[in-house]
Amino acid sequence: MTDPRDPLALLTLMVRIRRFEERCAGLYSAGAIRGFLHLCVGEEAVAAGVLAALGPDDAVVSTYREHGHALARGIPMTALLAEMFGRATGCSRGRGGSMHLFDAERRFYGGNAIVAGGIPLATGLALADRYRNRPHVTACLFGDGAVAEGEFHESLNLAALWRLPIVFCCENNRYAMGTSLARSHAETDLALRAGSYGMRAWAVDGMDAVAVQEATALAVDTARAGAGPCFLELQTYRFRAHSMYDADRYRDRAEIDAWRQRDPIDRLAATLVADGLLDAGGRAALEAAADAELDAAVAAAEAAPLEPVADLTRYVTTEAS
Amino acid sequence: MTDPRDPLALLTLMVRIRRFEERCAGLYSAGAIRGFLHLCVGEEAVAAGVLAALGPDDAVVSTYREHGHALARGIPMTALLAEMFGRATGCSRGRGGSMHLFDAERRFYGGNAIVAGGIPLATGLALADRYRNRPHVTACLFGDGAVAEGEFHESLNLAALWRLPIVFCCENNRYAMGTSLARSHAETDLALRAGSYGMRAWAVDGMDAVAVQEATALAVDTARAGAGPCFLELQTYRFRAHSMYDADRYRDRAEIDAWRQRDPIDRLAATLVADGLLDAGGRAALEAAADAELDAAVAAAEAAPLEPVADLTRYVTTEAS
Amino acid sequence: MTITAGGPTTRTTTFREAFREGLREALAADDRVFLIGEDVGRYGGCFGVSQGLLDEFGPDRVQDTPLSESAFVGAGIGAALGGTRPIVEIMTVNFALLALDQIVNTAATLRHMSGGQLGVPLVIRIPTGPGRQLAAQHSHTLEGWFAHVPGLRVVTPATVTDARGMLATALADPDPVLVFEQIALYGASGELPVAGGAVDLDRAAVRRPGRDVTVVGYGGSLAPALEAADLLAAGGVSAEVVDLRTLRPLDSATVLESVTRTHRLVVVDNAWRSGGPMAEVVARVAEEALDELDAAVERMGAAEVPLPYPRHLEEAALPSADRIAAAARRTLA
Amino acid sequence: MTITAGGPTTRTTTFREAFREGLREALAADDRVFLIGEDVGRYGGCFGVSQGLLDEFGPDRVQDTPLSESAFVGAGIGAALGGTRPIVEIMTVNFALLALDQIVNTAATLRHMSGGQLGVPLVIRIPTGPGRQLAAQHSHTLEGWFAHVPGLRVVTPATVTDARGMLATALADPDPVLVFEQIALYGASGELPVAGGAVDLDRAAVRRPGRDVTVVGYGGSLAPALEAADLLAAGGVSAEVVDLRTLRPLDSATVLESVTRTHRLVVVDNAWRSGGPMAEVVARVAEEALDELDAAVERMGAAEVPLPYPRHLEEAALPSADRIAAAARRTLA
Ligand SMILES: Cc1ncc(C[n+]2csc(CCOP(=O)(O)OP(=O)(O)O)c2C)c(N)n1
Ligand SMILES: Cc1ncc(C[n+]2csc(CCOP(=O)(O)OP(=O)(O)O)c2C)c(N)n1
Ligand SMILES: [Mg+2]
Ligand SMILES: [Mg+2]
Repeated sequence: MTDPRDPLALLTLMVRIRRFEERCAGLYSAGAIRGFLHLCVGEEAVAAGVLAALGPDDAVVSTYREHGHALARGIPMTALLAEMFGRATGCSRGRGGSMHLFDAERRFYGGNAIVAGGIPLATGLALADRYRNRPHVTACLFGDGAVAEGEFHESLNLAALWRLPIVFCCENNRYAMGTSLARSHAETDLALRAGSYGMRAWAVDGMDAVAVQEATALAVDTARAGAGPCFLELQTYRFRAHSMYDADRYRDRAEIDAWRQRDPIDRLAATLVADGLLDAGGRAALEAAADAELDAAVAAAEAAPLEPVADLTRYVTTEAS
Repeated sequence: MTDPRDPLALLTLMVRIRRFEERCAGLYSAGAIRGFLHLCVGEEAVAAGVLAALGPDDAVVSTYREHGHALARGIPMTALLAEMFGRATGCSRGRGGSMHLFDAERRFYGGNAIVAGGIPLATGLALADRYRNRPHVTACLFGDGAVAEGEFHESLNLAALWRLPIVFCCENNRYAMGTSLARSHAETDLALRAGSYGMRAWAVDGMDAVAVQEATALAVDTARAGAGPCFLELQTYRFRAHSMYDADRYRDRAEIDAWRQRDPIDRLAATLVADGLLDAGGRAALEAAADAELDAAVAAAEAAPLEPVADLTRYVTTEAS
Repeated sequence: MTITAGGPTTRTTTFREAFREGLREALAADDRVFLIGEDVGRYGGCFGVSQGLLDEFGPDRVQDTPLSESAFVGAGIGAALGGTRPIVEIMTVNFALLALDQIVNTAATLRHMSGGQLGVPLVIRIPTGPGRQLAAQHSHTLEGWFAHVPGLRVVTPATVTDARGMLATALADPDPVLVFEQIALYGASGELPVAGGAVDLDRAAVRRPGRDVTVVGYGGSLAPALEAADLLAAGGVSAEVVDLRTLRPLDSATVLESVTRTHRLVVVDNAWRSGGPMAEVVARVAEEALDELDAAVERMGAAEVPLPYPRHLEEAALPSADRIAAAARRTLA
Repeated sequence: MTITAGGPTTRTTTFREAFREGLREALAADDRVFLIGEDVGRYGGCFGVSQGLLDEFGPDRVQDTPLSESAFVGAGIGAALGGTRPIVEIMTVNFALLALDQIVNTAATLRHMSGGQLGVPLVIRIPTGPGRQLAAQHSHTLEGWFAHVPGLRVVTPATVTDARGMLATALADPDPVLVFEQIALYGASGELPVAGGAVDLDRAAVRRPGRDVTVVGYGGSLAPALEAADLLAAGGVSAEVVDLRTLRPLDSATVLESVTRTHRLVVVDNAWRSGGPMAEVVARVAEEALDELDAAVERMGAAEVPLPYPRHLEEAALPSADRIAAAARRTLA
């Protein structure tokens, strides 16, 4: 969607995601957003870079930590916030909430709260595209924790066996809730494990949006060309807790600080400034624009109606027309 | 159980297994055995070799193709046949049938008709031994088809992560029912895949009982020493169809014939003859002994009583005593 | 074959053939339709149902899968979202337990979670049921579980006509449909209308009208229920036999209507008695037609035991025509 | 805290603390007992139940697992066979769907398939239920499914006393026991007897005696049932409230006995109405005490919809004290 040579667009997107997530945290504390809320602060380069490498007809399957993906896919902030406020104008009509953002038009297939649960689904979307001879690719995003699930393994084998046009994008933020990579996986080189299915698999600096975009573009091209699936291990870190419930007792302060030094927004902004593509006030301006967009979106979402209780049992099966 | 330097014992066992399986086929056609029946003709070297490398306190978890394993573990033919006849004297009191042979005394934990379903269970047996500081090892047998199941993957990771004393013994007979290895697995080097969990994994000629025993002994020693699990890919072939229902339309005659040239019994017998450990009539004598044992076992099993219908709902939960 | 003046109107066929004809017709009618599952192709289906279809339609339309129930069922869900019409076979209902996450957490919820944007027009065929001495890991009757889940449709063909016709109707449904095929019936025969085609999935069917007692069955329990009705007729009792056909949404109206006439109810399935699908049928009657009942309800199901292997015990564990007839007589005592 | 002459006999505690005390006591009492599951250790349990236990008992006794529900539940089964007494936590019932193969095909069948040789003394703790706006993949109520399966015991603590005491009893059981913990209750408080300990698991409990109508609930539906009884009392109706406590084996005798006195029955749970666990309760009454009923049975459950996220819709989807009271009044109309 983003021009491959437009790092400023990547930065803009990352800033929007960051501000969005921080606003959500506040809205959650204020009780406006409820249920579980998982933020992707620190991981913006993955969202921005992966999604920038896709075309509008490609498909996206995500997780419960998907606000960044949804924004990067172009879903308006209002639709996302209205969803989290449970409003009828939400991108899932308010039925889904934070973990279940959908947009059929944009081929954004959720928002899945079962770890690894979206991976078989994504494999099927790719199967349908191949079956119908459509030149689309599916990007399937999931975390490092998902790599321990059987559904991951079964799906990778199936996708590789059938040479499906899919790119598996593992957001390796080194923790599954409170369980670190080394306490979840006997072999922590996740790309190596995916490689054992005979697919191209490599690790990427997930704190570098440009690198993520380039790697994803290569993987997408490979998949689109019919050479089978690819696996990207996008090495990143979440700066905040797992969810708003999490007291984050399991990570060292020092580790968090070290990763914060690699903040993907700071890094890209610095590069752009060095390259003369961003001036001194440039980042602040992007933030201000994002905040203004957010203010308007929050106001619109707050003003939006709830679904009537009489409609409670709608959207379960197709309604007779 | 068998002395490591006793190939004659391996041969004797393989002959007993072969004759047993062939008798079962006849009994099935005659309607005396019912349900599903899966024979291991051609795969005797795996049963004989793996089980010979275990001690009496080690544990065994098997599949629905487990007659050979059960015999090699020392369960008497009568108990097995009575089980398949549904008799009260069967090794599972007649409740299980061919797919569910059990012997708690011999730590033979079945007999599981869910492909890969025994693998988590075996992992847990190993966990219990480790937890209780007992120097036992669990041998977990399963087929090449099971390697596609999520339960396989989850269990291997868990076992490797926790360095459990378990040996994963994959009977790679190149087919899962009618689906060949290459149509099931993107990467057909199964040891390579297991190796991606950071455990020792290698392929073994599964038509050579001595080689199987030696490899298993090494793997068991490794696991017992606390160096974590091992994975053995035991390359073998089933000479008969998947089950008695199977018309075997999916394999080439030539392929079957080529593997029959490597018959594990013929091979070991030839070696023993060459080494002067078996004389010309030796094999026939073993077969005659097996047949005599079988005749007696069939007769005893046929004479055994059925469980009374009044006991139908027993053995579901513990009975109050 | 039944011959009438205008030529044969029915022909005799097995359930296996009827299911296969349904598949063949579906594959021929719509190129978005494909069949995937373990051994559905080269092997011809574990129970021979899809024999020949690979040769006829080729490997893109009839695709073998690895042993990966969760992945290939989930792939069916995704492929349905992607505009195709997959038919997924899970070889036996016990293995469906490995795919329940995908069926319950994903297929059944996507339409709702997306606020109606997405639909999953997927058909899952699941061979099921006891009766072949396959013991405790291959004989479950779990269609009642699926019938509990909003977002799914659950159908249970018990006649060759339904075996032949339900697939087309299921494929026309924009939501996931699970078709439970009785393993023990595959070899059984019945009369199939020559002019067979799609059948409705919305209504239960009165398979045998009667006055004195209503016997409700479906799938594997219809045949013994009908047999019981014969036994009862010999004794002068007129039993009405209702075949539920679809467990979700359940057509309780047909049952209630029957009970309103007979005032006596016997329900029969092969599921374990406690918490089986017939509990729901009884509950609906107790809610909606309690006053119509002139006798305690009789409920028959499998004994509360993982099914044992030996024939005498498996038979004893399952409802039989004799025992159904006896239960019906108790309601009249 | 309730103070009486001889000192306090009860103290106020949350369900979370009560469950934790049960765990602590179990770990302290028997070194064969250990706790495994996702984030039960370092994180302290997704809902904070096992907070502090890792520090107290060390990593062998309180062991985090990877995200591998099938493997670690299966490992629990194997470890139970191997002479230990594992407590396995599945973080939420929806994820239990990933482990159903192990629970249903293995844990529930091993004793039978082995002809009584083997037993699986395993306890599985499963946080469950709606009420926290967790939407369609985190709010299921599926204990009824497990209650259908011979070989399993299913318990559903609805009071802090049961939350505290059921684990010890479950661990003493030589067969697999599933303990369903209501997520929505973790933060709620109740009065715990100071002299608490193991509780019986065999009998339902009359939580409030009454004369006019029997209201049956359990787990998450007990509190609204009791609240409804208050509302009813204010209107002069005396409701008896029965807490099932154990769904398998179901103590229907206590329900039948109550109905025999009140002649009116309201059943309530948070499961989808069709095919939920209360269908079984109603069916048993229709079989065994039909003549005792003076009014149609009233059954309340969740609306037939994957639970929606927004609070107003989630609340509308679930039984409330108001609606339960109204249903009770209908039986008396
Ligand atoms: C099947 C399943 N098991 C457990 C959970 C509970 N849970 C939610 S998120 C999570 C951690 C997942 O970690 P990872 O895949 O690394 O993604 P991250 O949250 O780090 O983005 C867990 C255990 C779940 N949602 N689904
Ligand atoms: C989970 C599951 N899926 C499908 C089946 C049906 N099935 C029984 S055996 C078998 C093939 C297994 O192949 P493999 O693991 O290679 O073992 P083999 O039969 O070759 O010894 C299949 C598909 C099953 N029993 N369990
Ligand atoms: Mg992570
Ligand atoms: Mg094989």
